[in-house]
Amino acid sequence: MTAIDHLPAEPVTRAPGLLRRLPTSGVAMCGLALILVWVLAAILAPVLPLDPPNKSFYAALAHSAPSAAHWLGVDKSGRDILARIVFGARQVLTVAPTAAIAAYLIGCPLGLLAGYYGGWVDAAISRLCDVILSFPIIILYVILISTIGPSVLNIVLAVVIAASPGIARIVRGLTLEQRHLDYVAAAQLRRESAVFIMLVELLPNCRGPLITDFCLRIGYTIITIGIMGFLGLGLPPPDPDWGTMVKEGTVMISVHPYVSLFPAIAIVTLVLGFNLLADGLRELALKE
Amino acid sequence: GTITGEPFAPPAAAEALPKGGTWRIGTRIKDIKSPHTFSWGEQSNVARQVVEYLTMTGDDNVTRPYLAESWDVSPDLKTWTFHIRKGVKWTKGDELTADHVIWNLKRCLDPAVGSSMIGLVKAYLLNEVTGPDGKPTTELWAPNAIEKLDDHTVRLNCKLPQVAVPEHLFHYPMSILHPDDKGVFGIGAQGTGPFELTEFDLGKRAVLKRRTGYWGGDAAIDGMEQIDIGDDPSASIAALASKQIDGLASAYPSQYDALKALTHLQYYDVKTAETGVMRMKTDTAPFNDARVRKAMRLAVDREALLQVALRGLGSVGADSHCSPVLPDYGTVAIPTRDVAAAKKLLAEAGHPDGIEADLVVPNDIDWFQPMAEASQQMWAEAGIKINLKPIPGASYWDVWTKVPFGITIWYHRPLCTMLLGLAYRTGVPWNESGWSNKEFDALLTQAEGTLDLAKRKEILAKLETIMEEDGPLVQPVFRNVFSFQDKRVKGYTAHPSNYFFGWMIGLDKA
Amino acid sequence: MIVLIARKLLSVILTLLLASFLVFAVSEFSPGNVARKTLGPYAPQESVDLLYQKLGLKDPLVERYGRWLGILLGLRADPLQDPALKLNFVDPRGARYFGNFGYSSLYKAPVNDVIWSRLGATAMLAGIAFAIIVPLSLTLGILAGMREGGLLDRTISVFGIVATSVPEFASGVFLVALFVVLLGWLPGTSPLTTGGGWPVWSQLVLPVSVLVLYDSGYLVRMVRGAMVDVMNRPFIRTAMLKGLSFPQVVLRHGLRNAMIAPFTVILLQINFLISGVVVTELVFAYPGFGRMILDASLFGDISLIEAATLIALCVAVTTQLLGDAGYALLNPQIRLR
Amino acid sequence: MTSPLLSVENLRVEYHGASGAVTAIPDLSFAVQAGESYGIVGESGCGKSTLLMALMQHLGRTGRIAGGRILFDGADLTAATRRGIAMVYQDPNAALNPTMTIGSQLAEVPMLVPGVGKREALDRARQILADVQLPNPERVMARYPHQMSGGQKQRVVIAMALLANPKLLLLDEPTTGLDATVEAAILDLISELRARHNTALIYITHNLGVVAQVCDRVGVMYLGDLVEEAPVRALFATPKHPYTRRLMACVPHLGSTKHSTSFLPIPGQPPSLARRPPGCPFGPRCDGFAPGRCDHPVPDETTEADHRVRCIRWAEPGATLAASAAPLAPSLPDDEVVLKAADMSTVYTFAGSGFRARKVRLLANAGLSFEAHKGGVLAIVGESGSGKSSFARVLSGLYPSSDGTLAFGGVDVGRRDVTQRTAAELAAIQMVFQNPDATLNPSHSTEFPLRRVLKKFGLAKGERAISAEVDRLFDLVRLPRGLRRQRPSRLSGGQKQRVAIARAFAAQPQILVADEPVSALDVSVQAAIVNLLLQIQADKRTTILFISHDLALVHHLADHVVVMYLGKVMEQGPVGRLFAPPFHPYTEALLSAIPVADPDAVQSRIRLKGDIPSPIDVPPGCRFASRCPRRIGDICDTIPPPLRDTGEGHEILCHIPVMTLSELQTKKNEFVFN
Ligand SMILES: Nc1ncnc2c1ncn2[C@@H]1O[C@H](COP(=O)(O)OP(=O)(O)OP(=O)(O)O)[C@@H](O)[C@H]1O
Ligand SMILES: Nc1ncnc2c1ncn2[C@@H]1O[C@H](COP(=O)(O)OP(=O)(O)OP(=O)(O)O)[C@@H](O)[C@H]1O
Ligand SMILES: [Mg+2]
Ligand SMILES: [Mg+2]
Repeated sequence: MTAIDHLPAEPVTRAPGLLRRLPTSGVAMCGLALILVWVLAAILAPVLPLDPPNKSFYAALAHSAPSAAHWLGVDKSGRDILARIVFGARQVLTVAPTAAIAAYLIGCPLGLLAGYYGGWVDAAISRLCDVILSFPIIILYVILISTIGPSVLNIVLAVVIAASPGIARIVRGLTLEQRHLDYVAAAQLRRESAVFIMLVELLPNCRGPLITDFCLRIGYTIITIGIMGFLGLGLPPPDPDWGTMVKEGTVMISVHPYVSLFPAIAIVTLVLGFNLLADGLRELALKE
Repeated sequence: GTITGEPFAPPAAAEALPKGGTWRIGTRIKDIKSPHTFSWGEQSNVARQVVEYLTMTGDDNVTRPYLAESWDVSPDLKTWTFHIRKGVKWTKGDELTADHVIWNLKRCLDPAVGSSMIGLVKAYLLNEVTGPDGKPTTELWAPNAIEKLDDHTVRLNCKLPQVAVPEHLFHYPMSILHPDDKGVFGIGAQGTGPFELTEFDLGKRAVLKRRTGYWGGDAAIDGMEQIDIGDDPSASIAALASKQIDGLASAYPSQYDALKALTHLQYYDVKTAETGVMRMKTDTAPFNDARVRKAMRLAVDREALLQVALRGLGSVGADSHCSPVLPDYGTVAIPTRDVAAAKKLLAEAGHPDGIEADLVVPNDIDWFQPMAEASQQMWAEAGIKINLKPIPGASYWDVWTKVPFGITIWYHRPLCTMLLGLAYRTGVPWNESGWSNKEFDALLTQAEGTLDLAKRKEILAKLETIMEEDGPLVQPVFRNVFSFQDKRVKGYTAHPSNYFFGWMIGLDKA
Repeated sequence: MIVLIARKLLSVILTLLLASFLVFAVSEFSPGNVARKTLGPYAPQESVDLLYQKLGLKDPLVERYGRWLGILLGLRADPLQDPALKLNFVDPRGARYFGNFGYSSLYKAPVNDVIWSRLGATAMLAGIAFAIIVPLSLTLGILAGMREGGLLDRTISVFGIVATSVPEFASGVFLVALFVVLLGWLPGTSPLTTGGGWPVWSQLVLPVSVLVLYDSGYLVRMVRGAMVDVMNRPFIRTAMLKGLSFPQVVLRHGLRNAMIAPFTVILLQINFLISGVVVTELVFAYPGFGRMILDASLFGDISLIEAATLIALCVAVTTQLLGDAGYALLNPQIRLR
Repeated sequence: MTSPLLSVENLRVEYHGASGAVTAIPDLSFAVQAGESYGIVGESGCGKSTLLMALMQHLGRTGRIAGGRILFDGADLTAATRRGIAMVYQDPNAALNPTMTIGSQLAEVPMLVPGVGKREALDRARQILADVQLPNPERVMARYPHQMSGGQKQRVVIAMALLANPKLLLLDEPTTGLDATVEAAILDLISELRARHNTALIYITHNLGVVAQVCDRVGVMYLGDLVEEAPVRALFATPKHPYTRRLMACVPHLGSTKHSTSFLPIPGQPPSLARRPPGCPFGPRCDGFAPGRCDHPVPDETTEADHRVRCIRWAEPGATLAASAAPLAPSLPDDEVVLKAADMSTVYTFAGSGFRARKVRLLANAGLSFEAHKGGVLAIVGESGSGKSSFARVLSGLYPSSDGTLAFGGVDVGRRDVTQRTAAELAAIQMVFQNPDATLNPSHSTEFPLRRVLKKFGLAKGERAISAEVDRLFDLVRLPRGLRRQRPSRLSGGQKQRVAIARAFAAQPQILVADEPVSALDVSVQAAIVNLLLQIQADKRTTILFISHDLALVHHLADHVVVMYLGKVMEQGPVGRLFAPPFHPYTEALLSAIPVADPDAVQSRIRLKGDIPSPIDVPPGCRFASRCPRRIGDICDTIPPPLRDTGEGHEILCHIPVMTLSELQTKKNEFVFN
């Protein structure tokens, strides 16, 4: 061996990780900005100079249109729409991600088990997932929520039931892709437990598509919560729920369009934010 | 009501109405097979165009003769004699007789049929007995309780005095069917009314065509089409906006603004006793303490609730379920909000830190939620923490007599005594709150047996005061029943019970 | 081949069985009592109890499910039609026949009387929407994906992503506000009767638009993604370097490959459509299947829910099978294994 | 000299990516005469494909030609004149449209000429398929790409290129990824077609052997520069640029083994394009680097007619090292047998694909019997699909064997997989996998698997001890310790493979199974890894089971060779005996297919027909019979061949007697290893 063999090897410069490259994607940044606006609004809601969201301003009922006192107007109960939208963001931004995370907590292990073990485990899990995925999703939600009743917990539960099979399917696919890679064999050769291999070796490598899916899923969950609200199965009153607000406003859309317009815009922008972020992430992942 | 029937000739108005056209009205189309067991006004609105009632309570809450041409009552209010109108012809041509009427009355009072008439008349016409299977059931209190005097005269012999018998006979299941139809209604069913049912599509529409030879003179319109517009209030607005329907059977308070803005529509309303009672179960803590109940009442601002829940389209109530529009209403003062007093009462009742409870809100009545939400805010100021539990309207009926605290819709009844007797007398089936007050029961019985209106109003004032002090309700508002019709619809009036009558209507050419 | 079809069929049947049982199980948690709901609020408790018993609601879950299955398959007569029960339940088809979904407690009519006309109405709505969505989103998606990053791509992508971010209920109410209330061009509800002076086609415009907007947004993105993917594959380079013109490359080499991945997704849209239909039907008071399901669920009408989910599942599973078959046909790698 | 067919003058190619512009080719000139075959060699990433794509005027959205010009047939190359150039791509799988039949894809090309109709186009396609020696062109036309093997697909791609009647054919590593036997056939085909059509070729590859066989002139590329250009013989005889020399020192040198020489790998790796050195691009890696001279731009120098070199020190004697190095003092095998396979079989069962629903049994190893000695290198060679990896999986415990024994230290480990083996057994047999990208978990740092191994086998206790041990292992495989915490994605292929080796050695194995550990790597890196393995083996006296399809490499490093075909051992013996006649006909064919990096070498041309058949239904007789060029009759198809011992542990599984084989083969093979 010559001395030259010890020449320090220059590390291959490769694009940094997905999240660090995020700023290079305009689409993702637009999405992130939209989301951040809402997250900030939600966090700061208690300190912002807003009216209490559930307080009725009886005086404002006669002139419910947007005004200096109530920038986005008041609803049919005289409550400040702006305050309700901002406080509604708190609801949405806790329930939707919680539900999505809960769905992941169920879906990921199922998918990992199915993908890793294959055979009858896979068959059983896949069959169960197929069954649930065959349901038209809203019908599933309607049946679930209308029977178990609308509440934060139940909405989370419904999302878990409806969404985790989809997640399981994605994770299963990703696991199948990875399962036969040599690093899994290497882990087996040092006798790692199946749980270790699934969680430590396989799962982290599914994260790319899962991050994208997670964003999309939050967006879709927001829509779902909105639809539930719209169908009258929304989060319990009086705390503001965007879907319910749109629903309440639809009756007077011809005379006081702002009542449902603004919450609808809120839903659209927030969902758009998550969709854009997901799209940007996906583009970035593809560019790798 | 008025005890002796004023003469009443329904077709009189029809003379002046423009002829022809089909009146399309938006409503819900529910099952109509068994009129005697109807549970919903919408059901009766299809049937009532075909089959009719012995009496009719007008939009002024006065009950007048109808198929019964007139009636007499004994001074003790126990013997009611109804004279059936002569010359009323069924669709197939035979004449309406006392036998037909008695068949209908008996059928409605047969426990096997399961009509809600039983609840209404049980006190004065029925006895509770144990059936052959050991289950409690009912039977006529006396063999001659329903008595045929001649072919056109029917007498009711009551166990107890009752002033509201004519009103009861207009209760929507009490329609007079042809016995040949065996209690089943549908296309081709016989009736005495001005229309025939020609098409029926559950959940979609019902089509009625005018029939000739109606005893009151033929209706002005050719027919009517009742169209199911669903539960969604905005859908019906859109339907009206695009003139797919001429009017609504009834409008929701939440629709008012939007409908008011549609200039081709005419607004009709009527003050009623329809209300949502926030009733507390008096055998469940903390509501088993009258002071708590009173505190609940004191903490709400009725005027504000009227504005928020009903956009002002109603009147304030005094927690007695008795509406000033009813003829036997006894005038009492409307309580004003007093948070301090409420807190004090709570403290006396042993809740210095306030109380907490769930309020079950059926979500099919659009104004309950705003009322509940606003009340929640008001209560909160008095240290009463109320959590709202919305549930589907249909499910509410399963728990309406059970939940500790819930909002129940009570439709209009023409007499205060009717209402109080239905819901607040000790032990009656619909006493959803389980409230029991001996003094109240006694006074109510006294009122029911009092013919003189002025005296009755005095008793009712006492009853209302008892309810204000001790009763199970927070009942802050009464709702106006209202509706919108195209301006070309003539002759329409809003009926407190949301009934409508095709023979009243005429249509200007479009 | 026959074995394969048999296995597929068996798995479909298994799916349906499992799903229908799940629905039954979920309904266990339903608050309220169907008997009470059926008889209305003012019926005496005794009659409610009686009906409850007559309906067999107190039997164990599995027993009720078995009974339901037996009735559906025509193996046993629907006990509710027994005149002795005085429920007044009559089905002109008789009490025992294959495909007997039982009696709807909500509509008080045989489910088969209630469900098919609504399904027809919904099929029309969804069918028209589907017939527009598919060519529209294929065209847009391919146009966009053909030149990744171009102006057309960015415009279409923005449309796609915005469209998917607007839920049907939002687009529904705003379309109504605009076209019905403000402009008065279109009817606001779709009862599918011509009594209102609006022809049926005009009543379909808005509901179809709502469905098309939302679903095509999603599909456009899918197709675009697939197209971009294909256009970056080496064989496209081969085709270009052969000397083929760009349109030739897109049409001959890009298109078919780009269709393979979205094909199954397109058919899965049927599922999405059914979901979207619930909201749309509610907004436009459309006398369809979706609104019926909503009503049935809220009422707890288990027979109707079961029938509806079973039908919806059949549609979904059939489209999945079609999807698989079409996928195989499009993709020679599967077809000719 | 007539004007060249293609002349590239001062070509400059840039890529404009998201992270700024990089110059892939700074300034490149060369010319190709009509009918000439021009080879370009160089390490991965040196810009070979970029050059071809620039010639095809297809650099994608980010790439562009920033300077210089390309003349084709005396005129500027444009989209119109580009018609005269056709290209064959590296990966035939990806180059063909999976949803179109071969026929219609081929027919598109003639139809581009106005006036050529579909029928005529199909006729020409059929003809050209026959030209590229595809059997039964009519049926091939109706097939889809997935219904053909890799070699067949590459023939189709070549046919497609030829259909355009090109004057110049560009070939971008057309045989990489194919088996050596298939590669040899393709190379034969290319040479033959060139002779027939008189087409000029530009052939790019990283395999010097291939260049030696098919090219007249060769250019050596490094970092976008052509550092040396010469006629093929001159280049191989007197390489002048240090890079060329080092490159040649990395390929197995004929006639030498690990006992006589060792590889001389190029240190380091090419810098990234963004960090191009100011002077000689190879400067930083060159042992003859002269400060002050080599760090200024280097001009092209013509040393003799036709021989250009871009090195200012080319003429200085001793400026660079010799083309090979002294041996590493490799370990010699003991007599002690550490591993003994006796009649070992591996069966995969799986549900039949497609419409076949019954279970399928696939016999991946059919009765393997051989021994491995302590401290020796046992090589297993064979075409793709011959069951090499299956054996490795059984040995390491990833899959249980189904028959026979696999004795390790006297204990049968074959039937027991990882979950059943003891920790000691697991630790004793460790594995290095083929694909360096898949062998490290991209989510974990490079030290992670090492730490886990140490921990799981209890080889080091406590954070500090583990850390020290990891450092030691990094030193062992000559990786900078600074890479310990890096993610694998920041490592080059060679570095990753070093980590994989470190991981294997962390368990202090007695047997190291190396399943094609270098075949995915560049020659220079490959050389370094092989050296490293031999070095560690010499230190630790580990037994290495080296799985490879590269016979030349095996010849260099193995002590004992096992030749496998379709799951069966066809021939085995000590390396000296195996590479000399008598051979098994299969070994003979493999040998003759090796691309030897020597233009003067003469090899027998024994070419196998078709591809290795599926091991699902094998003939009852000799498994090789269907492709055997020396098949003697029906006996081969029906009767299993006998095992013939030629002494010294050399065994051949063949019906042909050893003597006959020996005679046949010495006569024919003028060139023989050793
Ligand atoms: N589109 C691109 N954008 C930026 N850089 C690129 C692009 N394509 C190639 N490169 C860079 O240009 C250099 C030359 O790449 P090229 O593919 O021509 O090398 P190569 O010699 O063909 O390598 P290999 O043997 O791996 O195929 C590499 O460093 C590569 O990273
Ligand atoms: N997990 C598996 N299931 C079924 N068949 C398999 C499996 N792994 C390998 N095979 C089959 O077993 C045979 C031998 O495969 P193996 O990977 O051992 O060959 P190899 O000599 O390593 O080939 P290569 O050079 O391509 O790596 C092949 O026909 C392959 O298709
Ligand atoms: Mg390349
Ligand atoms: Mg292998």
